[in-house]
Amino acid sequence: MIGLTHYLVVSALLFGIGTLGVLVRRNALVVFMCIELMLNAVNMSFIAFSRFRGGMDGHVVAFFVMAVAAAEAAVGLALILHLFRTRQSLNVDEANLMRH
Amino acid sequence: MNLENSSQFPWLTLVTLLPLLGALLLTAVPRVHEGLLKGLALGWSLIVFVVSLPIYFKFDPSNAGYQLTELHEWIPAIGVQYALGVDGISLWLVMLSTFLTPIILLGSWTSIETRVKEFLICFLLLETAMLGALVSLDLFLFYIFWELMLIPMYLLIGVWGGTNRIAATIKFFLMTAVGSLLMLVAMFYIYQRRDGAPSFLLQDYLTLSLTLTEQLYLFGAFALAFAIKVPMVPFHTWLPRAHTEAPTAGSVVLAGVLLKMGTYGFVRFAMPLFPDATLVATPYIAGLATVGIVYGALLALAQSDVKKLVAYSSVSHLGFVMLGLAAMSTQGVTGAMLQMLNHGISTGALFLLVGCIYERRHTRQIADFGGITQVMPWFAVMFLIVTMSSIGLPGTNGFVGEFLVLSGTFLADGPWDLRWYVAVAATGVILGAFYMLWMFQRVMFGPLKNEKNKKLTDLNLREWVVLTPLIVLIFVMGIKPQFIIDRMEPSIEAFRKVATTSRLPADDAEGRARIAEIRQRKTNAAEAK
Amino acid sequence: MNIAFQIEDLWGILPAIVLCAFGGIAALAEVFADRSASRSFVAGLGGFGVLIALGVNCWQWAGIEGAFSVPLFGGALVMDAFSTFFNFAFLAAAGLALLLGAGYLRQHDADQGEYTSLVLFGATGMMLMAQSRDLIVFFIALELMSIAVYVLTAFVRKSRRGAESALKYFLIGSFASAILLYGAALLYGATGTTDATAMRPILDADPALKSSMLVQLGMLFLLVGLGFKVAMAPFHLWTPDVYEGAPSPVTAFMAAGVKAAGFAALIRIFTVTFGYDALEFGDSGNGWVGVLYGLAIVTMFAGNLGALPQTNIKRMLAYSSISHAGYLLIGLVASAFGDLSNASTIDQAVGPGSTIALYLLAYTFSTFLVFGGLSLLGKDGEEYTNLSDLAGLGFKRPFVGVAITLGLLSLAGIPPLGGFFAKFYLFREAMTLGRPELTILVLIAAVNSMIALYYYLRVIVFLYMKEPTREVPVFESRGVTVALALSLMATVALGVMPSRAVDMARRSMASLGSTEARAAARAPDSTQTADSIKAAAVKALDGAATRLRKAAPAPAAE
Amino acid sequence: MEAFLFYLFSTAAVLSALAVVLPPHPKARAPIHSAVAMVLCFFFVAALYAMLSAHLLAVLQVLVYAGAIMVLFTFVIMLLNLQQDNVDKPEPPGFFKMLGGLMALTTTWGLITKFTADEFLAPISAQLVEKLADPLHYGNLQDIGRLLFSKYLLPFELTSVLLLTAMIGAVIVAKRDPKTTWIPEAVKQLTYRERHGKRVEKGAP
Repeated sequence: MIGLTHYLVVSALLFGIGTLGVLVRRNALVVFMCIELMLNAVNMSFIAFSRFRGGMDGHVVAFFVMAVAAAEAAVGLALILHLFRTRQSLNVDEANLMRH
Repeated sequence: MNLENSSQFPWLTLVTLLPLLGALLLTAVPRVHEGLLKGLALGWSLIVFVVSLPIYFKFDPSNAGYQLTELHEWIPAIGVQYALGVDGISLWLVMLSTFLTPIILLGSWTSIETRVKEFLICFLLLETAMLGALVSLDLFLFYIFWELMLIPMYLLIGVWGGTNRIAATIKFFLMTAVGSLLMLVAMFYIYQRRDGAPSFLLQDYLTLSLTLTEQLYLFGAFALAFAIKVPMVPFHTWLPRAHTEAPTAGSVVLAGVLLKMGTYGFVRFAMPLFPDATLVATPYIAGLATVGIVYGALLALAQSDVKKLVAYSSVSHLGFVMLGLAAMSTQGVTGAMLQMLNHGISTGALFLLVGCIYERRHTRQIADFGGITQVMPWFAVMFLIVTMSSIGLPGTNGFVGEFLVLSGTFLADGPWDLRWYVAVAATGVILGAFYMLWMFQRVMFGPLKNEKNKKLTDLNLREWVVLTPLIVLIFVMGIKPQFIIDRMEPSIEAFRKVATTSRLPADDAEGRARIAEIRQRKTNAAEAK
Repeated sequence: MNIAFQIEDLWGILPAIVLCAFGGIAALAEVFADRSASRSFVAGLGGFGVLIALGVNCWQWAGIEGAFSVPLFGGALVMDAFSTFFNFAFLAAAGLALLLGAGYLRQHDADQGEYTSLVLFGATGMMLMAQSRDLIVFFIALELMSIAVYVLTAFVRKSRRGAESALKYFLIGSFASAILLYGAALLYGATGTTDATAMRPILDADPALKSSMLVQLGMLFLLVGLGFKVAMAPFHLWTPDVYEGAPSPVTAFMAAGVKAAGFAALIRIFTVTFGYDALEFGDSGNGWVGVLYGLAIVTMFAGNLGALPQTNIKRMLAYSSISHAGYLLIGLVASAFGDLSNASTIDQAVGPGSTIALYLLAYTFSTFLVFGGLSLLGKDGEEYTNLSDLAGLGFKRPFVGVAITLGLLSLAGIPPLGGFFAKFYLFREAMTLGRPELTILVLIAAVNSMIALYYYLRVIVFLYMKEPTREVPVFESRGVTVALALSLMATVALGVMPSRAVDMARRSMASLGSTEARAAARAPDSTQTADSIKAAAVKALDGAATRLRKAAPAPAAE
Repeated sequence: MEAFLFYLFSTAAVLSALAVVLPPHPKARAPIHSAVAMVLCFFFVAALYAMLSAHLLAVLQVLVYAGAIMVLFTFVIMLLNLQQDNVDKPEPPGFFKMLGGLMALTTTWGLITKFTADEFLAPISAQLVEKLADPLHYGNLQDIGRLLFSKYLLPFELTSVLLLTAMIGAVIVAKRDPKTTWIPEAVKQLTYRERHGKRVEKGAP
């Protein structure tokens, strides 16, 4: 029988893979995709909790998260476009006008 | 002592805030009118001095408590109050500050050539801060003024100073601020240990009973802040650098008033707040003071720069003040108080004189001078008088202070025997005479070798006006110091009473045993005789 | 199923609504207004909006003078003295950012209208963050604020650094949001609700649940997510780059507003929702105070030591902002020794909690003083913020020099400025509890203040004591002058006459755990509570007219 | 059957997620490969949503995420004409990269061990339901819509403000400043070809 734990583990895996991507990849677009992956993992746990608790609040939350993700995507991609125009590279580490 | 708002005219607030008002006034004057700016600042500081005179006249010499007090709620939520007042100890320092300010302004009339407006504003701000720190009776208020003193002084050295001014001013600021932050934490600690309605009033803490361990830590925090300011060896390293880099005005105010804040802090706060810790720490304070006296004198001996020499002599002189305070005898403390005033006047005058010659020659190296008496006879006379005062020749103010400190410490009937310290400190007096006279001889006498020195002109009218009041005071205080001592004495007695009465809590057996053991020494010594 | 939307409830978020509306109007005005005239017109419009919102906020403050709170929208939001107090900080930040922006954008050749509307939208998000109790509303408000600030960071299109730092900020910010949401998901799983206040009774009723890994992980993720937002070490690495790259007015808005909003949320969620016992040391609690304690120390040192070698002022101020987050955490740790919603320990919690509010207010004005001055240096997308660029500025532009100096001294905690009093008050409240742990923490903070003095002073050295090495364009702007004058007055006033601000801060904290809020939280669905909410809302909002302040019980703080 | 589908979809989702982050082949490191893997992942996640009876969200996942958001991504990738050599040069992982990877892996491992521990869900086990009481009315548009417009009306309205802000922001940031900004290579080529009326060899200016 597939229970809540199974879904939570999948969600944790997706979340972890997303975190991994954010921390190791350097291409801004890919990093951003990984963040979307993390949001999906969050949605998955919301929906799973919702399903096994019998309520539907989690669904609404997931809906809002999608809306927020869309808003983030619009701004984020615009920023990526903007950066590429000024510098022609998306490597986050190459963004080196500022010293550490 | 019950503090209340004596319902008369708020003289202290007026005197404290007048310079600030003057500074605001100056901001409105365009910077091109330099003469107007200088005149205005000088006039204003004279007004402040005149306004401060009523404090002296209204002061009741027989009253040991705070006078002309003002008390207002300020931040009731945490018990901060606006409490001002003077007693016999702070009265003289207030007078000294208001007296020195116009003299300094006139003294640096020509030496400040750039950014005159900012200089004057800084200076008046500094005066407000100094006066505020001297008259505030609330720990919070005191801390505010205490820290506020740093900023104008920091700018005075950093903007108008010599070549290495930035390193010197940062060192000055950091060392003093570091000390005071620890003091702040200590203030919170006693605040938190006190029962009853929240209050930062100083007098509410003069009955606070703390265990010896607590007292020692807290005294350490307070003493560190003040010892850096005094400065006591080994916290003195900022002073010579600050003095050498500061403009004349900065040096004079530093030596004249700011350093007194350290010793004043000991008298007003550190010692009365933690009497038992003071008792335990007495040999250490006296020891550091003695080391300071001798070490400062020895270093002064080795200096080739006149100003640096005077700076190290300050370390030495303030050692006497601390020694007198450590003795805790009436004579010793009186001497220390007098020595504070003397040092303010004579060292201030010395720095002014050094400034005079620096303005003419743009050097302060002893080796560059020699035979100055031949071209500047009056200058030499003035210099001699001030040198004598600094050495402590009888008839000048320096003598009274040093003598009282040494004799008071020697004859002190406290539990600690400080006679050996006096013996060592006395060598400081001899060394002092030696380095001052040697310097005087090298600068003033001998052949007039250097071509540039031949064209030097003697004191001009402005310099006469600046120096004369100081010279007069040197003699007045040397010959007839009684009018000062009279006003001090009741407050000094009150201070001694508070600072020598043990306030350990009943359950601090360990601390009580330690104090008892120390007190026992005296009886033991008496019996041995 | 209750309809949680009542028209009366809108009164409770009126300041946010006003700002939001003016944000929209400003965006429209930019489109329709005449191109040349639009700039000053739109900025003025935004300023007008902030003033109206400020007026509304004052009116609400007068109405809720008693220490109680009004739940709105079925408890998803709340209006209490706490949120109203923070609204003052947000409105100040927004207004000052608009004032600074006017001249800055002209100098850097950027549009005015969108700037205005983004600042207003961002401030709307901040206000709603401080008001929200439902984690979802909180999240959306957070995103509203964040997205506005991301865009503002990249607002000057000629600036390459702006583009870079905006993208960095965006990626880190979204990452943090995702982490925060994961925490919310776990807490939702544990309690079946996203309303943080409704979680409290559920958790209180079941200690096993409260100490379960599910809840603990949820709290951890929430803390980490918020830690990124308020630049808490070790989640602070993005701060210097972003602060340096963003336009100075935006950096100030970010440093002041975002940090205040983050801390408001931290206080509301971490202390009231989970209760102070969740934060308490030792066996009774879950050791979160220990974590915050450690974070406070790490954050202070990371900020102050990081600032020491910086040669760019904005980077330096970024590190300084990190260190201030550390000081603020002391307030949070200290307030954990009491419980705001427990009558017997509320006094212990109100004092330390109120230090955070006061500190943030003082920090807002000091920050704007410094960044306001800095924003004058630059042209066409290039900012001149190296230390050496400031050389001689103190005499070239005396007022700007004084403003920057006083701002820095206030940040350094030198009396008699607001920053000093805030720090003094913070240390005082922490020490007054008489706990040795807190004494140690305060000592560490004092040591940190000493370190900080050094790098603040260095800027003043350049302002007044060095000669300029290269020509730096410094423009004149009336807006900046006004902003600096206002911040200056506020900074000095907070230092010299802080009494009223202290009272307000204490009242705002006292309102966090007030009775009405708890009654509503216990039974959010009952009609009886709905009526009482309505009644309370009307009562509170009528306050100004009906002189409620006389009838209401005396504020707990006094 | 349920278990089989779950394992199928979840394995596929996790594998495709891995493909986003760590492409199976070094040549597949261009963002477009990640994007494709991402779309796949979203589909599998949508399937899992459907298994959780979240029908509306399953549809939205495909429509909004896979449909809109990922199309936006792809569009940007195409617009920027990102070549593989332009980004993510294969280089030995640096210290911070390895540290970050390690942190992510430990976090994941920690989460999974916690989640699979028996006592993890114990405190809420009483509230968990295995079978839905009213499966027909669970997760459909009508009920979610009702929730949205009653209990969650305020966040719903707020979301509209959020989207408005994002829209204004995106317009502002993406607006082209003709003097200073760079024109994509593809556009340049287009104008060149138009101007000269002839085919441009690959690699020609």
